[in-house]
Amino acid sequence: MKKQFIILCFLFALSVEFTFAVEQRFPRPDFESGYVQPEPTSPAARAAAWQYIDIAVLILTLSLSSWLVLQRRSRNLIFTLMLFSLWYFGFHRQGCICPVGSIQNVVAALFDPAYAIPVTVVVFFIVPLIFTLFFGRTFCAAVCPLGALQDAVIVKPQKIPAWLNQVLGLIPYLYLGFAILYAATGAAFLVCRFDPFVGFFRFGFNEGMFIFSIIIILIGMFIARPYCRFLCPYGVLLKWLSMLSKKHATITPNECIQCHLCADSCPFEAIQIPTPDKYPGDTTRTRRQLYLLLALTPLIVLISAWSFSNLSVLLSREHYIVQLAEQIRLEDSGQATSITDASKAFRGAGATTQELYLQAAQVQRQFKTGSWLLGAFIALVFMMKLIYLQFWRRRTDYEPDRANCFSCGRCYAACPKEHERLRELQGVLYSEDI
Amino acid sequence: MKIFNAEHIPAAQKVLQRIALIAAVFIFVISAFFILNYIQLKANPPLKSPALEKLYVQLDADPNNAELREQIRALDLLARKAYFTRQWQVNFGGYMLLAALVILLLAIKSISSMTIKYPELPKTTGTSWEVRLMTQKWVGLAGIILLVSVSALALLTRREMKTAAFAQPPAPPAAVVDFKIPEAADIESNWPCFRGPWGLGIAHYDNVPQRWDGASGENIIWKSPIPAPGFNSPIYWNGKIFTSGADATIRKVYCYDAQTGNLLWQRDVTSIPGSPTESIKVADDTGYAAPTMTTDGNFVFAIFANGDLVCFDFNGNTVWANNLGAPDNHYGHSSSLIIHRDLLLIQYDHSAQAGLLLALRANTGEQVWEAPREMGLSWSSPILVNTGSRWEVILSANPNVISYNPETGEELWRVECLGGEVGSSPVYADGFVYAANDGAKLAAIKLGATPEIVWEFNDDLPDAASLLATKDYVFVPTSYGAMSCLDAKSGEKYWLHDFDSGFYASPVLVGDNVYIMDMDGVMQIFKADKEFTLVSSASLGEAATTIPVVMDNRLYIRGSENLYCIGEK
Amino acid sequence: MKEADEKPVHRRQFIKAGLHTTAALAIGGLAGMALSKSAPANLVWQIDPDKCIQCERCATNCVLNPSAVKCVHKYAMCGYCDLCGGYHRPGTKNLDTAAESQQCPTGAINRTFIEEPYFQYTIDEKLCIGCGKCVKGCGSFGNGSLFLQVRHDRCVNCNECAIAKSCPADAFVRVPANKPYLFRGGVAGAEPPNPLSGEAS
Amino acid sequence: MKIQSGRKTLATVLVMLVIAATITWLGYHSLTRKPAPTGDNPFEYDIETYRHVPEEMIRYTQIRQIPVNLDKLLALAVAADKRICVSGDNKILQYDADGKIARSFNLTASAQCLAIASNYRLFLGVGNHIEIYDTTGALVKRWPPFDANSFITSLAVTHEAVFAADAGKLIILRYDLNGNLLNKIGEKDTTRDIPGFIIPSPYFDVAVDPDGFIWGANTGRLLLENFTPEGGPRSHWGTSSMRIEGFSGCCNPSHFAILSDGSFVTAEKGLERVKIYDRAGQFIAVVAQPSLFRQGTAGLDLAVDSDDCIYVLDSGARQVRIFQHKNSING
Repeated sequence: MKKQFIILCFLFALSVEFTFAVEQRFPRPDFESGYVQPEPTSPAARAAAWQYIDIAVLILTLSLSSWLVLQRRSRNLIFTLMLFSLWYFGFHRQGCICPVGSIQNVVAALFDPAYAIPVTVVVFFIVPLIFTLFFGRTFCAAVCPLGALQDAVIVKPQKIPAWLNQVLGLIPYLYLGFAILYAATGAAFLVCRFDPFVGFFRFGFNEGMFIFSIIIILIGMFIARPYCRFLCPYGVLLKWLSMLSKKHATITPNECIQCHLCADSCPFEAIQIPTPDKYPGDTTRTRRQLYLLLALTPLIVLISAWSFSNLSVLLSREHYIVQLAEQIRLEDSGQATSITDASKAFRGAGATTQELYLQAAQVQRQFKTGSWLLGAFIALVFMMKLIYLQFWRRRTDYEPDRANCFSCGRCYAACPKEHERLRELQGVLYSEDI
Repeated sequence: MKIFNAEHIPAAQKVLQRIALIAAVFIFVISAFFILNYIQLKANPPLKSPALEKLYVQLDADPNNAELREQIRALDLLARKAYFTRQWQVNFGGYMLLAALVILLLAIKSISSMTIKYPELPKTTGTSWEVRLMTQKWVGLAGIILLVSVSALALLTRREMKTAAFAQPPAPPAAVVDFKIPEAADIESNWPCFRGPWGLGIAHYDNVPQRWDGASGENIIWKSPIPAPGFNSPIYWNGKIFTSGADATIRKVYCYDAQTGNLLWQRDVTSIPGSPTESIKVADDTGYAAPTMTTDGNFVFAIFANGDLVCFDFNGNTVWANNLGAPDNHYGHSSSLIIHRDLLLIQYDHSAQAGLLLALRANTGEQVWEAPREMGLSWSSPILVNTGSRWEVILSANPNVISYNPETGEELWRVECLGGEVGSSPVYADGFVYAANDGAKLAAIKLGATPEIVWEFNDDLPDAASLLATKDYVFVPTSYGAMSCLDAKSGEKYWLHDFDSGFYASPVLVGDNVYIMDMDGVMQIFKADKEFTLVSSASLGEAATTIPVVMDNRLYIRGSENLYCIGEK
Repeated sequence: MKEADEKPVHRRQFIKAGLHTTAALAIGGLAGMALSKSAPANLVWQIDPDKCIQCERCATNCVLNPSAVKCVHKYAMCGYCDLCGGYHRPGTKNLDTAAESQQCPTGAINRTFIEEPYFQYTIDEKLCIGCGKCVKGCGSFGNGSLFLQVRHDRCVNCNECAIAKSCPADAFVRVPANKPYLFRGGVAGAEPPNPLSGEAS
Repeated sequence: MKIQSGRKTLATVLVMLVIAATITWLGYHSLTRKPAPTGDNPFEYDIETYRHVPEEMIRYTQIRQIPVNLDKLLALAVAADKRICVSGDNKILQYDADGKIARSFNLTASAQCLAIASNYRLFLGVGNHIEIYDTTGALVKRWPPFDANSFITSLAVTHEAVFAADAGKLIILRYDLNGNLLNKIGEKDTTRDIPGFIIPSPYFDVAVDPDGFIWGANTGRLLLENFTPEGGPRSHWGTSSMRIEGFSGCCNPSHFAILSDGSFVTAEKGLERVKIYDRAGQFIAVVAQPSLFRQGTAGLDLAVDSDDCIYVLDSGARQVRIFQHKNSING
């Protein structure tokens, strides 16, 4: 069982010394020519020290990125840092471990009593969240290798309708829900499996993923950062935290003069334009809608949870144990068309079918609970989004949408006030130079 | 970023466009190459060449064909070369592709950065208000689509869901749910343990035959072989008879149908956690399955000489099992089990000075309490006594008779009166506990605030058999065949009769008669009276040292080989 | 709604500060819970040889090409046989190093003469693709001194190992990075308890 | 205007339905797929052709099997009265001729091999030494080990001597019945043209033929070698081949026994098969083909009874299989 692998690993760690003693073949040939038996080579795994360097680089790049976004306000430097991250976390570290995937490790650690999580992975998960809580999504701006790769291939970003942007923006919630369900039950790490960019980092693809990756890259040339906006499950957490962040990137360095010049500068459509002075809708109607939505929420959540829970058995088929148990059951009932290696290995190992079925039932029970929660979560996301859209907030300035802004700094240049600031800065420099 | 002067821009752009074009073509070519390569690899993987395999088959048929060998070598080399070349091509091509992509991107980016962008009014269509309304609509629609799809999917896959589901593990609490503490009436209408209800040797039926003959078959309704040996007596509950058998290597529990004598199930008691791997040494006349089983109507319990304790349900499913630790007992463990409410009580005087009385939860096997007993080894069995005010579980051992509260294990009283190797179990009748063993004495203990010995008897004392006590009399069997009848209250000896054969089994009161099996398998039946009157001597036809199960017009007796059902036909 | 914007600004800020603190606490809690279950060392993938059935997926399912899984020779268990179940093609007549006598599809095993009658077999990892054919042959006929192992100079330690996911025997385990290899004492069922083992190491 | 907006709504509903149906369809197909069967392995270690044995070669038929309730079966012996002894799990199990357990007793360590003398005493090879038990399971004697590194893998007992195959020292030891070492057999000796035993895996069998000569399995050379009791080399036979007439792999036969007419029964590991060779080492017939055993079963210990029935210890299926010649059943 995959779930037990960590426990196993400790057992092995304990037993290595012991088993070494019984590894001598029987009986040892007595060489007369003075031949000495070589030891098998065992190239070491990456040294532990490198993990700390990774952590240091992560914190350093995050700090630098935050500074560049909030203080230095230089798109070119952000882009440069982004290229560095793309090289380091992407091509050099070959994409593992990345904060996006680390969600699953954390979830597995929380739900599977047998799963131990390396400290590095916890740090990789937590640190970008903390930075986002204080500075906005500066992680997305210049640290995340997946974002960097997409950012680098933007050629001619096209606008998509704002409503579509919002609807597609709900997909990450679904993805996150499924990723957590599958990680918590020990079935799979979906986010890693369907990571479209990691294949580029290590020059290794399977056929399906290669096509998916190419499609995402091609789309990414015209619709900026499609993965970040419409898929990334880590982005969900970052969105929430970014909305609450202490500081956040601003379009203008000081004040907004409502010149409209920045409105189209964001390829991610994350600039919010000012609202009319007066609430344009029918207040009573809006309020009625709000009450209706609030009243409907429990019902919708229940229906959705019920529907998803009814799929739990089928969802559980991704789990190794359920797959094996199904195959064994087919074979035992004479319905199997062929025998798989897995069933052969299972029968060779000598565990009883009964035990396997019980384990499978156990997994399916976990999936049942998980699917209820997943269904409820997804319905809740939609309902909360609808409820949120009922609220009207007046805005006088052009502001980045904190949830969806990647702090990439592209809008700085569109702001006349920024140009003013730069000129002043240069002026100071000039005067100092002179 | 001012790389070019304004007048150079068109020319530079042209160059960049060319570069971009070349890079694009290059990418296209490499990609096409990759795809072709992939298709080719899929079609015929170089390391699995059918031609080569054919040659190998030929070579196996004609191993000395030098030409064939040369062919194989050439082909093999070719295949491996192809494989590694492909590998190199893929890796190298990958880098080339990446480099071309970078160039293409750089070129395109430079071109676009050179196009001077003048500020323009935003094209953003619609006010944020309209966008909001649209978004509301589409989020709502998307949600509905999703909900409808998932619900439809859930309905469509209902059958698949059912067939793909695995049965939930049979929850062990199910046993707890069904678990029912036996009523006194149930216990008295069955024969749940050693010497019948509460272990007192008093039958609650009196309509059983007084004569039978195993040889002629008279009054034998059925007989059924018991494969494994054991000196334990059968027990009975609702039409099922249970008994156990064991030798040095196997341990078995049998369940028979009381109606027909069919063996309903037999279970091997193996793989008990903690069970000793080496077999225990026991005396031949004690054996490996001396303790009588017990039941509470929910489960049956059996203990064996090596300390294996097992609980089955009535269908033979193991409910729980464990090993109490191999007893250090030179004859072999022989104390029988008894149930008080939901507690299984085990007299486990498993080594000198280190005895225990254990109470385990009947349905789970978890220990509820234990009372240490710094006694000598003993072979007697506990009895349960309702004194009118409380329940007591009373145990005999060297040198004490001790009573415990069966709920808590608290010691209630003790009387020192025994000695040596105590194999005879205590009995109770009408406020008196009687305990005896060969080499010590028979003591009549009157219960009360401080139980005390009222009278003693020292003539012919029991060894393995136990006493039988009624309101009026105490019957004292011995292993050499002497049977005494004493007055229960005064100890006055009414009579002494010498039977031909000795008694290891204990007597049972059936109506006005005492039934006791002698060592030859003959049931001696005599009146429970001040005068000795032999009613009958009924022979089983094989040796037996067990206690009969007395039910409605039925006696169930375990002989050395067979289980007998005796009744008026 | 419309009313919202008429509310005093500081109230919204207060709520936001509260939520901010809550989020910070949540992150801290999550980190604490995860860290309480953290492993002392980093973990890497490895194959449990007792489970491995040499199904070839190691050769084809690794994200790397060639695979990070290679055959490793535990010389101490080797019989140094002239006829090697791992090296020679089943049924081969001549015990030599000719192509037609070898079974390794890439010719990654080297056979060298030590002394009469012993031969040493070494794995050329540059050529080994981790198909496990020799491991199976050695396990069937020999002492089982060949193992498929994840080589950590190549493995990129994917979070979800593609081979582990497709391993039919569920033989992939995560082991501490400081003890990243798993060998076993003998072929399951083939090796009786060995009294000589003590003085061997 | 109104009609238009009605059309638009209808179109929207239709589009929605199509999308919903598509999602449902996709979901249905991805969730209800059966686990894919395994593709074939391009790197299969393929010895299937050798595992197949033509039916006409199989001259024996299994007449009985006795399940053995031990985890690890190690050795087997049959006495003159056909009682069967099996060793494993630190135990000796004795079965009577009907296959019922007659007795069992425990040992301090598992016996690697066992032999039954004509007086029914049990000779056990336990680690580096020999132990002798009487029929009740009482230890009669424990002989001192020849060498601390000795490892006794096989025993043969005659009326005057005990032969022990020592895989640790690569020799056969000849003892008298009192445990005195008489001589060593098969030690590497170039002057007498004895190449020495090569034992790559822990199987090294010894047997005595009807003429009183000693046979040892030189598994590393895939040979059966013959010696006089005094250690003089006599002859040898055996060919290395996966084909049915040879010994497969690097170290076979793992076990052998000698029938009353002096022909040989051999057992192999890797290709689990039991075969008969005549006195000269000519392949005669197959007793048990590989398909009978679980793949990977090693250590098929052999024994022969007074009627030349062949007993095979199947450690994979945990049973003793008893084979009889087809002719003798018919006749």
